Amino acid sequence: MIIFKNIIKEYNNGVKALNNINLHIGKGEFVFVVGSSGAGKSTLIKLLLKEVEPTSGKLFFNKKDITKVKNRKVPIIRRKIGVVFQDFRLLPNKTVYENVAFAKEIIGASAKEIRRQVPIVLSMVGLSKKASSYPNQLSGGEKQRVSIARAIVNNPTVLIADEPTGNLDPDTAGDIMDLIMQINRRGTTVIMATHAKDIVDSMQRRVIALSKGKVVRDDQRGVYDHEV
Amino acid sequence: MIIFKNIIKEYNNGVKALNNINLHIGKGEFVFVVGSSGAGKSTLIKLLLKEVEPTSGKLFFNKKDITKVKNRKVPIIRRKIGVVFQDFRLLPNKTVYENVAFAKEIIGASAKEIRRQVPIVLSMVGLSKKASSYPNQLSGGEKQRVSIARAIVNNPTVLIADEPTGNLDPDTAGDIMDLIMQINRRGTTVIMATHAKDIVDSMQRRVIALSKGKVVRDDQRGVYDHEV
Amino acid sequence: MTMKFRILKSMIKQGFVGMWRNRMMSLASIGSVTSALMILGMVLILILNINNVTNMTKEQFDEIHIYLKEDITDEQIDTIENEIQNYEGVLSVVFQSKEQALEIMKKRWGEESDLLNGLEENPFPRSYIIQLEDIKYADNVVSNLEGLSGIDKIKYFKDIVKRIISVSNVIKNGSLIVIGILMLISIFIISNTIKITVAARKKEINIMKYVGATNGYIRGPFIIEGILLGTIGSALAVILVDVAYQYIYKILNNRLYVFVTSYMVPSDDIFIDVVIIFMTIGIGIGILGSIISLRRFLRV
Amino acid sequence: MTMKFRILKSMIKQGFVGMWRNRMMSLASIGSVTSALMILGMVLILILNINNVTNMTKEQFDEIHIYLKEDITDEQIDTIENEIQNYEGVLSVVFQSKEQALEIMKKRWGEESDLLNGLEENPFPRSYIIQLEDIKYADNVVSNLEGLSGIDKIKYFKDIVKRIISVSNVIKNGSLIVIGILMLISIFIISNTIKITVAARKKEINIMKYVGATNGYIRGPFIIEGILLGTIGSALAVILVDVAYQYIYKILNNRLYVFVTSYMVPSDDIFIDVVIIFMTIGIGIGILGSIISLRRFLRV
Ligand SMILES: Nc1ncnc2c1ncn2[C@@H]1O[C@H](COP(=O)(O)OP(=O)(O)OP(=O)(O)O)[C@@H](O)[C@H]1O
Ligand SMILES: Nc1ncnc2c1ncn2[C@@H]1O[C@H](COP(=O)(O)OP(=O)(O)OP(=O)(O)O)[C@@H](O)[C@H]1O
Ligand SMILES: [Mg+2]
Ligand SMILES: [Mg+2]
Repeated sequence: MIIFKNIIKEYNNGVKALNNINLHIGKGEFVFVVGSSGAGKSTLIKLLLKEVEPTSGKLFFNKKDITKVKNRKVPIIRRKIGVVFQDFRLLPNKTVYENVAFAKEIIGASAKEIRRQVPIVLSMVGLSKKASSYPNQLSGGEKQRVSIARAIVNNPTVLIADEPTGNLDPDTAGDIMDLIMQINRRGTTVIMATHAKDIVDSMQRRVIALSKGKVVRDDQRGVYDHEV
Repeated sequence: MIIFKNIIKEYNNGVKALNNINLHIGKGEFVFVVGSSGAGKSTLIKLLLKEVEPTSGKLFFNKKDITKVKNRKVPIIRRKIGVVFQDFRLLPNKTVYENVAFAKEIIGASAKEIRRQVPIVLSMVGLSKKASSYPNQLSGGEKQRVSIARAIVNNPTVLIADEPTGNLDPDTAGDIMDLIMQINRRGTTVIMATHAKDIVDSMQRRVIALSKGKVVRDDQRGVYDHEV
Repeated sequence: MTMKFRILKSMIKQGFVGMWRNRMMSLASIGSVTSALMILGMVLILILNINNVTNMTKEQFDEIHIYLKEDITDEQIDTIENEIQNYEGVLSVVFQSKEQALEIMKKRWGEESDLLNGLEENPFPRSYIIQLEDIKYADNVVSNLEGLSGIDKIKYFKDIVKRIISVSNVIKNGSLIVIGILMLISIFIISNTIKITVAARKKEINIMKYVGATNGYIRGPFIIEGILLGTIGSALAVILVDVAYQYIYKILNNRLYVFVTSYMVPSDDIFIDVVIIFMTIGIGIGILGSIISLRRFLRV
Repeated sequence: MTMKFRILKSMIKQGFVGMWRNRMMSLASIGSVTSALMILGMVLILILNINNVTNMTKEQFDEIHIYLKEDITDEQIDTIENEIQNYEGVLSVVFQSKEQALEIMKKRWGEESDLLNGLEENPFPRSYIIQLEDIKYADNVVSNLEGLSGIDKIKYFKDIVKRIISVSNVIKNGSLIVIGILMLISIFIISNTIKITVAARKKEINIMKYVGATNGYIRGPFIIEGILLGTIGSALAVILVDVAYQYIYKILNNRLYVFVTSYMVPSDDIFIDVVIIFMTIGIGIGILGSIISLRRFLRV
């Protein structure tokens, strides 16, 4: 479903964030992306979202080379992907409810659908009480959970989560992981960049380890420990 | 050195983030503040910084009730405290170097001092190579480390860290914890809000557990596990 | 409810909400729109009035006086009159007899008119006073008159006429240029304000794009905000300018500067024009400004 | 190097750097400052010129003509002359004999002057022409003259003078009001721009406060930015306005509208005033605007 082919990403300032990445991620897979700070995890994810363009190489999404997709078509790709951003990216002038509803509005969901589904996902991430708060009235973990709610509200075919538990206590993190697992079981491909050693170790899923922009490990039932 | 006395904080929207907090933190102590998402950890820290005002109660810093300090004097308090913010708070229009240098400039350090010390702290957090990058050119973990560098560059009497390892891989997190320990050994009081169970458990320091705005546990040699 | 309509509805709502939630910036933008248009309005009115004054002045000089020869017959006089009446731009032709001319002269001299009583005989010739539709026909009519026989002298305010035509051309061209420049400046100020307002919300726009919103979807609420800001700003400007003008008009009238106000264009004549110009600029720039300013932020 | 000086130095550096790093907003701000001041400049020049025209027109009517009685003696004439010369506001007193008067009349009548040859004797009285320093002295001088014996009639452009005084008062007051309003609007536009620019950097300001910067320290670079934006903006406006004015002046002169340019104030006379006014507004508002706009964001 997602294929990285000789992907190289060098930023304008000369930083080579990704160096010849080759990956194949199948439909319905659950993939952890691990690696030290600055290894290139977020860059990998940003490529899928077309937030950054690869310097060279090809990137297939549903058999289509998305490096060649026209600007106008980019939103169509993004709507198929639910993303939990490392820096949350909530709209500051919208409430929690509106932030989640916004993701549904842009795909043209009816007011009825929105009114039904948004409260459901908010309760799934434990934020029913915060529906009418603005992002600057939330704690770090709450913001992160709004970002998760927004990512899953449209039942995306791919769920990308960049450090979705970085600001959560182990209990809440566990709940969120259960939620993501559940979504994965329904057939959604999940790509999750994380530093949570215990989560990765306990889940026994595919682990892709990056180091200095290169894939250094790709285990089907891996653990976090990257000093192999 | 820091005393919370019957501190209550209710936000404008009616959320009671802190409910009658009583704490005494001595000079040179190392304190973990733990608790689930939304428990009030960041609010506790924001009170010390005078980012928010308590609804009632008294808060002493160096024997002085800082709830009564005049606006004009607030910067003086803030300069004594080094803070690692949960949301980093880097100046977007300044490079990594300038962000750290800024903290020294405002206390009127000489150009010579700045040129000597900033590179030292940048290398301590492993960011020497990123000195001339802007915040939007950094990975999540790198931003977090810039925030740490800025917090320690002035050798503050108190170091407050809100989730300083949330975006860091275990190795880098370990390095940062060593750094904080070292600073603590030099006499700096450290207050650290965190979800990193393994770090808290391994360090065996004082642990203050918050739940729904109340102190539910305060152990001198505690562990993370808050379901006691 | 079709999807398109649903999206439109949500855009309009978002536009209003956006304006309200960024109300400080909205106020500042409205203020700038109003200010820029007020200046434009003031100058517009000033120029319209100057134009009016020159037009009214011109009217006072749009006559040609021809003196007939002493030995001319009554038939010849009739022929001349008929001939003149056919010239382009001639409004009326009035005959003045020798006696009428003397009377007029006596009146004009006023207290010194007794000097005229010392004259042996009436020295003033018969004449025609030709009233023109517009001063611009003067030269043509005069050259035609020169071809007629029986005419002794042609008198008209040649110099003054030429000067007035020149001045009014200068004023006309000058005002067009000034208004043009002012419109450009107004547009510039307004679109600058929008540019800054949009730039301030760059992050918001980026986030929307990353979540999968199309350019059109993001633009929508901003355009609606632009329309709202433009409408409010220009409506305020219209009202302020109109109130101020009427106020000045009234004050001058009350202080008996009627000779000033008689030269002023009444506010009702101006009002509709000003409304149209202002609304076009205000709303047009609101829309265009939003679209253009958004462009660079939508490329993500 | 003392600490104060060091901080000042770093502020100035930051001001420049800040302007450069926010260059899009800086450009927009400079544009707004320039635009607002250009409008002010255009109107200022327009008003100065209108004023000039009325002043020059007034000069053409600031004389009083007194006609002496026929039976007056030469001594009496001298007394009158000396008397008049002492009145306040009298610039010169010129005697006109009977013959001179006749000559002037003949000239004035031009082609019809042969009518005057028919006169039995010279009917024109001796007279004095009094030149005034300013039209405003007219009423006083006239009422003094009325107390003198030997004077037959006093003639001056009473109506015209009154009108001109009224019109020029209206223009004077009007221009003060218009310029006042325009200054307010310019100030409003400029400070709006600064307000929006500052609001866009609210987060930055907050962060600085949280890191322990004093209000003064944060304000510094913004004020310097304000000064820079104001200086550049107003300098541009001065240059543009001056170039445009000289250009218009030249064009009119070339097209032989000399009678227009002869009424225009030369650009050099205006230049210094415009520079002072613009720089004051531009820089003053740059500073004040920054300080005021920052206030609400510094309260954290
Ligand atoms: N916009 C950018 N311009 C220049 N360099 C960048 C940019 N974004 C990221 N980088 C650099 O690319 C490298 C990889 O960044 P990336 O964000 O992918 O790391 P990461 O693996 O997500 O790290 P973390 O765990 O800290 O989030 C880093 O060295 C970073 O400094
Ligand atoms: N500015 C605010 N206005 C209103 N409510 C707020 C505001 N800031 C925080 N809150 C609420 O106060 C409670 C405590 O927030 P706080 O940020 O202290 O939590 P926290 O313990 O730091 O959580 P986390 O681990 O998720 O960062 C939360 O319920 C939050 O929604
Ligand atoms: Mg990352
Ligand atoms: Mg927190």
